[in-house]
Amino acid sequence: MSFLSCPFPALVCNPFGLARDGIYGLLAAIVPEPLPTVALTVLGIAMLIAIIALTVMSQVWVERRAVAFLQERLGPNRVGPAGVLQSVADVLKLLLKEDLIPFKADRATFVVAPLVVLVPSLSVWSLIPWGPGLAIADVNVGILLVLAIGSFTTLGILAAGWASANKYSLLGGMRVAAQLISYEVPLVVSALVPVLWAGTASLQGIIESQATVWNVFVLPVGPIAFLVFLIAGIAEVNRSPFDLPEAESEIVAGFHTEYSGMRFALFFLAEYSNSLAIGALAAVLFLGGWQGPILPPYVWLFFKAYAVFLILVWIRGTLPRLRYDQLMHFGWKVALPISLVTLGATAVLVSAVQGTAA
Amino acid sequence: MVIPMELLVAGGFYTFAAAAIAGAISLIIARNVFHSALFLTLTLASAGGVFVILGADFLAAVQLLIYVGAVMILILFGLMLTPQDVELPNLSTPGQAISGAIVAAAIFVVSAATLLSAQWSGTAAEPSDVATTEQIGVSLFTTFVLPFEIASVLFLVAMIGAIVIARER
Amino acid sequence: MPPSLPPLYPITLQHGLLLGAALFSVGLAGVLAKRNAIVILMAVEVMLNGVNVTFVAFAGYLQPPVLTGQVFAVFVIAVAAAEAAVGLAIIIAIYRLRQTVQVDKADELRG
Amino acid sequence: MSQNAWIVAALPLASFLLIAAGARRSERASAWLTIISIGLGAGISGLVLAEVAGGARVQQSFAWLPLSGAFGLSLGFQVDPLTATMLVVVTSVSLLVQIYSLGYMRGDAGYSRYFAAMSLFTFSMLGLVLANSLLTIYLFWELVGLCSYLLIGHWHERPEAAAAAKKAFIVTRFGDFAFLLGILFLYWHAGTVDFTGLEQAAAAGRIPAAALTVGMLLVFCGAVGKSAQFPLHVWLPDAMEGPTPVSALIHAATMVAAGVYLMARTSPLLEHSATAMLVVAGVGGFTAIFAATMGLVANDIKRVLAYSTVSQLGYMMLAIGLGAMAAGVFHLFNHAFFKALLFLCAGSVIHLMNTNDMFEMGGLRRQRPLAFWATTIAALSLAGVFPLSGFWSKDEILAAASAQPLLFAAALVTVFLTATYMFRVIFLTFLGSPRGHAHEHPEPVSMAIPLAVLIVPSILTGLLGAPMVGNPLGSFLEGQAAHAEFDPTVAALSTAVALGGILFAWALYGGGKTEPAARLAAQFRPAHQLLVNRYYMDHLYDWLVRRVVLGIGWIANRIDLGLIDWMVNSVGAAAVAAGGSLRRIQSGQVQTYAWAFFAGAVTLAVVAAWPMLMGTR
Repeated sequence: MSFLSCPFPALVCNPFGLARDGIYGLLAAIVPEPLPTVALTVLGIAMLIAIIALTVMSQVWVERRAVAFLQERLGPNRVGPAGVLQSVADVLKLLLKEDLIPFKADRATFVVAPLVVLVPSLSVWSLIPWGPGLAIADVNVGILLVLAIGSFTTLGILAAGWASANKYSLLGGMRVAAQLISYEVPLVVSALVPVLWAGTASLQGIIESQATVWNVFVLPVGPIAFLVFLIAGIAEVNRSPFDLPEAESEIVAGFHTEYSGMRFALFFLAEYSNSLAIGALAAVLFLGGWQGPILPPYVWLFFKAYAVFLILVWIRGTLPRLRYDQLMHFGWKVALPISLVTLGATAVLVSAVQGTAA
Repeated sequence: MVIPMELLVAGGFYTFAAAAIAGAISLIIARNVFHSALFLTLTLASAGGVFVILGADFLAAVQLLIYVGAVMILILFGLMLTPQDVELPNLSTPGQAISGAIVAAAIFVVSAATLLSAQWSGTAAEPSDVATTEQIGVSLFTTFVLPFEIASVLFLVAMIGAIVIARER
Repeated sequence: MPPSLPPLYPITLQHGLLLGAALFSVGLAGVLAKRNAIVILMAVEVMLNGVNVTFVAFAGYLQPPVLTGQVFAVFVIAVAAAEAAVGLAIIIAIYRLRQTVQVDKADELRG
Repeated sequence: MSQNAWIVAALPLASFLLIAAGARRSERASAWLTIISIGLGAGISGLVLAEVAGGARVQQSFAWLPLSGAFGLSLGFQVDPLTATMLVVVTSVSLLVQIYSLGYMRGDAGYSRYFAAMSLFTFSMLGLVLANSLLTIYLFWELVGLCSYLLIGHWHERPEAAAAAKKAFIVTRFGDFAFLLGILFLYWHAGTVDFTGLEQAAAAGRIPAAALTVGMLLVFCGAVGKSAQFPLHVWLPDAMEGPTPVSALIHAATMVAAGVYLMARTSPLLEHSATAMLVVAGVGGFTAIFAATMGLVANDIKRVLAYSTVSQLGYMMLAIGLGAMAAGVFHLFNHAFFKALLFLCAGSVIHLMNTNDMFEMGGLRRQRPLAFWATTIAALSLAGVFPLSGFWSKDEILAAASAQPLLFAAALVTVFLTATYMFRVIFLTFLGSPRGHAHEHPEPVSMAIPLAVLIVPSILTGLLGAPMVGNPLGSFLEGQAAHAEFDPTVAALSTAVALGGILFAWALYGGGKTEPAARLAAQFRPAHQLLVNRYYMDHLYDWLVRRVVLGIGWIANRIDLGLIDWMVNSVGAAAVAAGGSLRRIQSGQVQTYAWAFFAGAVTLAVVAAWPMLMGTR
C-alpha cells in the first residue's frame, strides 16, 4: 500500500478511509447489514457530489483567470480577492434566473435532458478510485463501465437539442452526436492500451500495475496512446479546439441555446465535471492514478486530474477552433488509425513480454 | 433482523425487469418517435442492469457501450434525417395492431408455459460470479474463432452496404 | 409437469428466461403493430435484447459454468449493431425515394 | 542465427511497411531502406549458410488457426541446405539489382513505389524459400505473383505494360489453380502439408502411388506457370515490358526460379513417381529447345534473354525430372548470377540507346566496354564454355541426361542454339558499326558496380560443383557425398557444340553485318515465320478463347435460351397462373407476412408442446 509512505498522521493521509470505518462501526452497532453499507454508499455519493460541485466552481474561476492571463487580459477580479468569489456569484445568478421552457418545446424531454447529461457525468466519479480500496464501486470491468456511462452524455445532448424545437439547437445536437461517436472509438481503443498492459480492466488493477513505471512512460506505445487519449478526451468533452457543438458564431451556442437558469447550470456543471473526469481517467490510465510519494493518495489523484484539466485550459487558450470537416477527418483518418496501430503494437509487446507468441 | 442478500438481488432484478418491460411497452405506445427512442434507451440500460445481476458484468458494459453509445445514436440520427409526419396514426390499422398483439401474447404464453414446466437440470441456485472478460476473450479466439471471423466479415459487408445504400447519388 | 410460477426470490434461471420471453413478446408486438419503420427497427432491438437476456441467464445459471451464452450474446450485440446500420441506411434510402418512413406505404410488391 | 532465419524475410517486409507508412515521401529514404534491409538480409543469409554447412538444421512452426479437432493450420519455416543456398542467391542477386536500380530508375515518377514493390517482392521470395509446408509456400507463391504483377506493370500508363502485367498474372493463375488443387489433393491423402510429413508419408507408402503421381503433376502445373514452362511460357517474354532491373531480378534470377525451387523442394516426393518424373523431364527438355529456337529470331534484346531464361529453366526442370536435383539447383545457382548480369548489361545499353531493338544498336563496345566484357563473359558462361560457371552445371545436367538419348539430344541441340543466339546478341549489339543513335550520358556508378561484382560469380561459382574439388555444393544439397557426374566425353562434346554455335553466329552476324542472316531467313521463310510468330502460341491461345470458348458459350447460350429458358418460363407461367388466384393474399405489407410467420410458429409450438403442457409426458 503506497499511502503508508505518507509521513503525516493517519487523519491527513487517509481521512476518507478513517471516516468510512468510523461511520460504518457506528451504524453497524445500531442497524443490521446491509443497511450500513448502503447508507455509507449513499453518504459517499453525496459527499462526492458536493466535492465535485465545489471543484467545478474552482475550475470555472481558474479557467477564466488562466485564459485571461494567456490573452493578456485581467479576467474576473471584482468579487472577492482576485475574483475567487466570481463563480459563487455566477451560481447565485443562474439559480435566481427565470426558468424558461420554449412554447413549442417537448416539455418532458426538455426537462429530462439536462439530467440525462448530468447524472452519468457524476456517476462516473463513483468508479474512480481515490486510494487503495477507496472507491465507491470497484468493478472488474471498471474502465469499460466508465466509458459506457460516459456515452449517455451524447444521448442527453441529442435529446436537449431535439426537445428545444429550434433548428440551431437540433444542428448543434447532431454535431455533438457525430463528434462524440467519432471520437469515442479512438478514446476507447487508446484506453485499452493500459488495459492490455495491466491484464485487467479494473481501475484499481490498472493503477497497481503502474507501481514501478507510469503507463505514459512505457515506450514506445505509452506516450502515443496518452496523446490520442488526451485529444479524443478533449473532443469528448467538447472543449476547444473541438468545441464546434457550441460554436457561437455558427449555430448560436448549439444545443443549449434555449436553456436558461438552473437547467443551463446543470449542463455547465456536467461539462466541467466531465473535463475533470477526463483528467482523472487520464491520471488513472496513464499517470499512475493515486500513486505518488509523501502526499496522501487522494491528493495525488486530485492534483493529477487538475493538472490535466489545466492542460485543457492551456490548449483552449492557445488553439483556434477546427472546421467541422477537419474534425471528422482527424478523428477517423488520423486518431483512429494511430490508436489501432498502438493497440496492435501493445498486443505484440505484451505477448512478447509474456513469451506466448511462439 | 438481517436483510438477506438474496432479497436485495431480487429487488434489483425486479426493478430492472420492470423498467425494461415498462420501457418496451411505452416504446410501442408512445405517439412520438423520439420518445420511443428514449424509452428504448431505458429498456436497453435496464437490460444491462439485469445482465449485472445475472453475473455478466462485461456484457453489461458492452451493452451500454454499444447500444447506448452507438446504436441509439444511430437510430436518433436516422430519426432526424427523416422528418416525421405526426398526422398519421402511429399504429397500423386496428385489425393489424390487435391481431399482432394477440400473436405476441400467444408467443409469450407458449414460451412462458414451456419454460415454467420444463425440468431444468444442471443449473445452479445462484449465478456464477467469476471474472468472465478474459474467458470470453479466450473462447472468442479459440472455440468460436470461425463465428468471430464471420462476424467480422459481416461487419465489413454491413459497413460497405450501409455506405452504398445511404449515399446520396 | 404443469407450469408453475417460480418463487418470488431468490432469483433463478426461470426469472431470467421469463424476462427474456416478455421482452421478446413486447418487441414482437411492436414489430407487428407499429407503422413507422424506425420504431419497428427499435422493436426489433428489443426482441434481440430479449434473446440476449435468455442467453445471459443460461450462461449465468448453468452448472458447471459455460460461457457460450455470453459469447453468443456478444455476437448478437455485434449483429444487432450491423443490422441497425444497414436498416437505417435502407430507411433513409426509402425516405429519399418516397418522402415517408411508414411501412404500409411501401407496398410495391402487392399482388 | 539459423534459429532466427525468419529475420532475413522480415527485414524487407519491414522496409516495405516503412516505405508504405511514410518513407515513400522521400525517394532517397525508400531506396536506401530497401538496399540496407536486403544488405543486412544478405549478411545474415551468409551466416545462416555457414551454420547450415556446419550441420545446423531448423524446423519451426506455430499454430496459426488452431481449429477444433485435429484440423488446424500452422505457419512455420525451415532451414536446410537447399533453403540456405537459395537465401544467399536471392538476397545477393536482389541486393545487386537494387543497387543497380538506384541509377537505372533515377527520375522515374514511381521511384518509391518501385522500391516498395521490390521490398515486398524480396520478402515474398524469401518467405517462399523459408516455407516449411506447401500451404505456407502457396501463401508466398501468390504474393510473388502479386508483386510480379505490380512490377511488370510498373509503367502502368503504357498499355503494353499493363497488358503484360495482366497476362503474367492471368497465365500464372492457371498453374496456381492446379497447384492449389494439388495441395488439397496431397492433404486429402497424406493428412498434412508439411514437407517432412509428406516425405515421411510418401516414404512409408501411405500415399497411393497413383495419388502421388496426380498430386505431384498438379504441383508441377504450378511450377509450369511460375517458371514459364511450355505451354504456359507465353507470359515471360511479354513481361519484359517491366523495368530492366525487374526483369533481371524477377524474370531471370529469382521469381521464375520459384517453380524450380518448388520442384527441388518436393523432389523427395517426386522420386516416388516415375511417371511424374518423366513428365517433368519431358516438359523441361522440350521447353529448353522450344524456347531456344524462338530466341534465335527475336530482335528485342530483352526478349532474347527472356527466351533464354525459359530455355534454361527447362534445363533445370529436366535435371530435376531426371532425379538430379542437385544439378538442377546448381544450374539455378549459376544461372541466377550470369542471367542477372546479362539483364543488367542489357539494361545498360537500353539506358544508353532508349530502344530495345538490337538492329538499332551496334558498335556499342566503345561506349560501354564494361557491359561488353560482362556480356561476353556471361554469354560464354551461359553457353557452357570451359571453365566458366555455366559449363559445370550444364555438363552435370547433360551427364545426367546421357542415359536418355532423346532428352540428351534435345539438351545438346539447345546448347548449340544457346551459343548461337547469345552471340547473335553480342555481335549485333556491341560489334560492327553503330546503326542507332546514342543519347550519350555517363553511366551512374551505382549501375557499374553491380556489373563488375556479378562478373566474379559468373566465372567462379562453377567451381562449387566442379569434380576436381569434389562437388561440394552437390554434397551439401544431397546431404551425402555426391559423386560428381562428370563425363569427359560429354564435356568435350558440349563445349565443341557450343563453339560450333558461336561460329555459326559469327557466320551469320559476325562483325555486325546482317545480310547473311537475312538471306538465310528468306531461304527458310516458313520456318523463320514460324519462329518469329513464336510458334503461333499466342495466336493459338487467342483462337482458343475466341473460337472454342466463345463457341462453346454460344452453343450453351442457344441451349440456355431455347431449352432451359423454355422450361423455366413454363414453370414460371404455371406459377403465374397459380399465383393469379393467390395474389390477393399478397398485400405487400411486410408486417402481415411477419404476423403470419409468427402465428404459424405459435401454432407449431403449441402442437409440439401440447403433451408436455397437459402434463401427460
